[in-house]
Amino acid sequence: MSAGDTRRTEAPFGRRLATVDAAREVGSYRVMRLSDRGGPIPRPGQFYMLSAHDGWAGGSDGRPFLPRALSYMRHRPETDELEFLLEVVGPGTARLAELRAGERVWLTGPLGVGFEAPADEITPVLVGGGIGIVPLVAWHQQLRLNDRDPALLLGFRDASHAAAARLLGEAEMTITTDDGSLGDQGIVTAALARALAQQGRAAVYACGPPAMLDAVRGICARQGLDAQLALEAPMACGFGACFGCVVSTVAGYRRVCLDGPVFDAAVIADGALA
Amino acid sequence: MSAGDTRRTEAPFGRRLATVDAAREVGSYRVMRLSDRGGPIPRPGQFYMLSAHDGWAGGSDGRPFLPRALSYMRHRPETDELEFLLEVVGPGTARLAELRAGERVWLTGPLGVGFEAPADEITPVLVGGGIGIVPLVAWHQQLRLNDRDPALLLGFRDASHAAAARLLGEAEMTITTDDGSLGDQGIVTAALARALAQQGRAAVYACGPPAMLDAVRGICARQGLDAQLALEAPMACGFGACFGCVVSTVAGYRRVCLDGPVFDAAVIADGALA
Amino acid sequence: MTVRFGGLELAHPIINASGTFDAIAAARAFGRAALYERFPFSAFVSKTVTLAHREGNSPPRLWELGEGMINSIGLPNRGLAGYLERDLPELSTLPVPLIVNVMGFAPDEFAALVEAFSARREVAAIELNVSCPNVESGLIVGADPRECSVLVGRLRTLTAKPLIVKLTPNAADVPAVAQAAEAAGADAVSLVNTLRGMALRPGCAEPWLGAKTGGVSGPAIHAIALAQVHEVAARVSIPIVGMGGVRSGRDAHRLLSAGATLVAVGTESFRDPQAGTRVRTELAALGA
Amino acid sequence: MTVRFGGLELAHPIINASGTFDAIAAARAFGRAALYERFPFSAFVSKTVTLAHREGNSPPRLWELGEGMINSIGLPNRGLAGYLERDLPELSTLPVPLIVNVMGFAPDEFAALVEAFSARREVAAIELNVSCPNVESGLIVGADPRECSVLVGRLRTLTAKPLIVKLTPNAADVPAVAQAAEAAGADAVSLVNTLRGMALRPGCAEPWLGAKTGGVSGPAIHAIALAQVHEVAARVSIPIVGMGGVRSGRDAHRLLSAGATLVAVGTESFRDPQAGTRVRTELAALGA
Ligand SMILES: Cc1cc2nc3c(=O)[nH]c(=O)nc-3n(C[C@H](O)[C@H](O)[C@H](O)COP(=O)(O)OP(=O)(O)OC[C@H]3O[C@@H](n4cnc5c(N)ncnc54)[C@H](O)[C@@H]3O)c2cc1C
Ligand SMILES: Cc1cc2nc3c(=O)[nH]c(=O)nc-3n(C[C@H](O)[C@H](O)[C@H](O)COP(=O)(O)OP(=O)(O)OC[C@H]3O[C@@H](n4cnc5c(N)ncnc54)[C@H](O)[C@@H]3O)c2cc1C
Ligand SMILES: Cc1cc2nc3c(=O)[nH]c(=O)nc-3n(C[C@H](O)[C@H](O)[C@H](O)COP(=O)(O)O)c2cc1C
Ligand SMILES: Cc1cc2nc3c(=O)[nH]c(=O)nc-3n(C[C@H](O)[C@H](O)[C@H](O)COP(=O)(O)O)c2cc1C
Ligand code: FES
Ligand code: FES
Repeated sequence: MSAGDTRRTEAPFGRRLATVDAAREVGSYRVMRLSDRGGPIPRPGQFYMLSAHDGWAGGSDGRPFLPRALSYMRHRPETDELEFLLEVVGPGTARLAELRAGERVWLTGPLGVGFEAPADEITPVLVGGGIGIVPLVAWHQQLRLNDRDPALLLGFRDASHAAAARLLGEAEMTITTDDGSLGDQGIVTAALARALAQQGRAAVYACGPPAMLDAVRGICARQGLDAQLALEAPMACGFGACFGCVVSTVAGYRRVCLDGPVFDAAVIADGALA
Repeated sequence: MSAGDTRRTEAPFGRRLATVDAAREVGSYRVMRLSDRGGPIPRPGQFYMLSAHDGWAGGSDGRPFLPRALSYMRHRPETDELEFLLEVVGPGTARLAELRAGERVWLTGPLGVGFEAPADEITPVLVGGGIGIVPLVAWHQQLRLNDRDPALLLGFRDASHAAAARLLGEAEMTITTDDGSLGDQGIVTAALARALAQQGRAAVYACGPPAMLDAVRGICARQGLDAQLALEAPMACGFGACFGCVVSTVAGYRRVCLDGPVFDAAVIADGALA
Repeated sequence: MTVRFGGLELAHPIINASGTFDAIAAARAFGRAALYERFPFSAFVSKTVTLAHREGNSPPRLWELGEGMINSIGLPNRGLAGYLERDLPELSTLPVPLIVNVMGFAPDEFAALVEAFSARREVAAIELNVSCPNVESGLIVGADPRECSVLVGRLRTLTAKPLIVKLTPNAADVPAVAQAAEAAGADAVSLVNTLRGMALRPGCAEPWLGAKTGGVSGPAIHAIALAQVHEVAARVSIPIVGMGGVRSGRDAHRLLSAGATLVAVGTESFRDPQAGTRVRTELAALGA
Repeated sequence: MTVRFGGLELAHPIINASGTFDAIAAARAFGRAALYERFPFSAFVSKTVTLAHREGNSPPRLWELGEGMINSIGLPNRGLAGYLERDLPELSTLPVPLIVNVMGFAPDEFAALVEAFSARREVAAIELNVSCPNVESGLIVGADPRECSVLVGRLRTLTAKPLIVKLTPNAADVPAVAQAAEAAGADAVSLVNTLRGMALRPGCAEPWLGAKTGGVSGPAIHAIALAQVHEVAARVSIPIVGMGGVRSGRDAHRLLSAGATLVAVGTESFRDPQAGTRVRTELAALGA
């Protein structure tokens, strides 16, 4: 499960301060742009650990205390800028979403192992659910830079969340929403099954809620397709120190932050994405 | 040691939200004006427990956690406004000093027992050291309203701190500074000894650092004068619940927040103000 | 939200932790009428009463933590005689049942306290603070199942009133002590008392607190309290008063979920004198 | 800042707490060169090694607190054989001495681990994690002076390497256990391990952690650690590794003032991978 150079950029050792350049709403999410002066170029699928420099405490139950894992959505090498997309679910994401231009965050990363590109003859199919769109934005951009033509399937709760799809620009894509308020009504894995039926050889790249990933895994296993899943797990450290973020694989527990977050679907143990 | 009605206004039960109306620097201190709508009229020498509604955590060592005791400096019954004077010495006062108009604080009070007026023929002599000026501002105002003519002796570290003396308006006063940068160089208790020598019958009201209060106590004891001292002690609750704020008196430990903060100098045990 | 607890019928499950609310002092600070009208607790637990009068430890007695505090108050109280004469008459006017918390430095002291309070109608229940050493054996009663069993067994014969044993968290096996208390006839256990902690004078090697060490309370100990309540609940069938770092209805709900019948609010009352009422309201809003 | 500790000469007093820094993982994440060049600790303590391979507890393994966390990692490791084959060669390239932390579920397991590591030149010292029950007696070794004494006495005969006994704070009388360890031949003690704690699934009565209960670490336990270090220092003359909630040089300074010779940084490394270096720098700035 060792990661080639194309899948992991090593992080500078330690945490560093980065400044919020801008932040704005996109539908139900928030985009935060950081200036990471001198920071390295991350690989799509990698993530960073973030905490606010000030006021990282005092929310619900006194939290947050630990830094929070966020996939990067876009990196601009010209300006050393990193873009993140936030869904507020608790005190950590709430505090990060509150930050305004000029405020500072502690940043460690890029961390983990990103996506691996498919062989030339294979079509990359990107499947995102909700906030799981984030690493796919980076991956989509990279694939396009490499003249690949990925298919895009994105599922959201509703139109307000689906607004995030515009972060992928003019790309052609299939959108589903649970309530049908935008695109097709239904779940994105149903759309995936339909799309794969019409597709030649495909490799699937998915990020989203566990149940969605489990469905992707099932579909791809049945069709004998490679799939890479970007997993989430509660993390304390993000760099392999705590053994807290494990996922069950066919080889035993593996640290999502070190051996993932991107895993081959085939190595994930049954029931691990419950 | 029970307090007559003129020395204690009971607090509304519980804490309430008050809004910062304005805040400004006065020399090295900060004045904070709160709107305490519907709040009762406090007695000079009483204090309030305050904490910021937001961000009351995360300073040095993760503090503040408990509310902070502050004497009130002025109360305006027309507008229900309370004025406090802050000296920043740690995370609690730092956070309070950071608050801007419109922000909110939790307020409990007025608490404790205030000053007792002297008999008509006795001249009140008010002696303040540094931030200890605060309850004396309220007391001075009240005495003047009652057509008394208190003497005022105020000691400060330097001119920048002595700027707080202007909070007493046009009143005549003696100012001392440790470094002589304003008023007489020296300590305020030396000025007190001089003033008492020229005074008829006097009652002394003092607030300031322990060593100063101890000196006031000694001077008054030697001259057989009544003295009331407004003490400070680290407090957790401010309403007699924790027994944390005790001072040693001739009758044993007494709670500064409940039986004080104003005590007759004669009841304070030797060495208690060390 | 009525709760039955050891023979008492309480209006709701929120009481105060011993030593963190002084109803007599609060009546002076806030006025008796206002306090009684909106009394935050469904029963009132007194600060620990000892046989002899105690002044308590020398100050400083408090140290603040990021999420809690350390205290070395040292159980100041008027002693049994003074309590009966001065405190009890006033506390008997409270609108809720009175639970008297007692501590002895030897079994005979405990016995004298329990006998005295057993004879008083004003007292609804007796809580035993066993976080102290038995001066005869040198062992902390609440950390040793045998010590605890012997003590509770003896006190049980002296009173028909509900006996609540307040356990200390500074023990290797708290459930074993709880079981011993139950077997010896305790009607309930309460936990946790404070955890032993310490602070140093800033920038210096000397202890800050007058008594050198003290007890940690507040949210910092909540997860530890939750574990102990959960473990004790699995091993005893008598009711449990859960406490330790409760600042919200959610925290109270956790302790109830872990097996407590009542929840005591301690340190949070210092931050919010009506914390008991707020916790109860928030708890009700959680549908519990 | 050079420190002598149980026969070792260390460049400064800051080491890592076992299980809170994985040098092999960190080399992958940050690059080996950068890590080794600015290695934050003056000695490296491995995560606990057991005789058999362990997968660790089922997830979730983490719960966040306002000032700390609860973990139920469950000592995943390759087991002795795997450690010797895979981990030790890599850890022996570290720029600092290696302290191996071991745990056995029975005295024989401890003995096998200590013998094996005693034979390895790469190992500078052995730390004994005694926060676990002896499956033969059912008692927690680190909570019982006799258990601890017997175990350490036996292991002492097996190695000339420094033996550090890591004490658990979940004990009634930690100094007594420390004294027993010293008398049985320990070269040092380290404390504190985590305090037993628990979390519930939000809005529900089920335990959150896969292992139900876990261990509390971080600033929430610092005042408790300080008290225990202070109490142990008064009773033993062997050096102490102090740990528990250290997030700054000031916290480290406190533990040193209370009697520690070394200070270990644990949970704070999760928030700041170079916390060890920061703590050391801040400590130096305090003139200690
Ligand atoms: C590799 C990776 C990449 C990610 N990328 C993104 C991204 O790009 N954008 C994004 O918005 N999110 C991303 N996430 C998720 C994000 O890290 C979490 O949403 C965030 O950590 C939640 O923190 P919080 O304080 O807001 O919420 P929390 O309150 O921590 O809640 C999150 C969940 O944790 C549980 N929980 C509740 N209380 C606690 C507690 N005290 N301790 C532990 N768990 C608790 C509950 O299940 C809750 O639903 C990513 C996660 C990983 C691992
Ligand atoms: C009745 C009364 C009236 C007062 N009136 C005023 C007023 O009008 N204006 C005003 O500015 N101040 C007033 N004070 C003082 C004010 O309450 C304190 O300065 C304030 O509580 C300090 O809090 P802090 O967090 O800023 O400082 P802290 O860091 O709490 O430091 C204050 C002092 O406490 C000690 N200390 C340090 N760390 C800790 C800790 N962790 N736990 C406990 N103690 C610690 C140290 O000796 C330190 O110098 C009054 C106090 C009382 C009791
Ligand atoms: C200032 C203070 C005084 C206390 N006094 C007593 C006491 O007299 N008797 C007792 O049994 N417990 C006493 N306790 C312990 C509390 O009753 C309670 O067990 C502990 O504080 C944990 O609850 P909390 O975290 O909600 O405060 C005291 C606690 C504090 C903070
Ligand atoms: C995630 C995690 C894993 C740990 N693993 C071990 C371990 O394997 N062996 C051990 O002796 N202690 C272990 N500990 C305990 C720490 O070494 C340390 O004693 C404790 O965390 C207190 O220090 P801290 O508050 O600085 O984290 C672990 C602690 C944490 C938080
Ligand atoms: S988050 Fe700590 S090991 Fe993965
Ligand atoms: S501050 Fe709690 S009794 Fe005075």
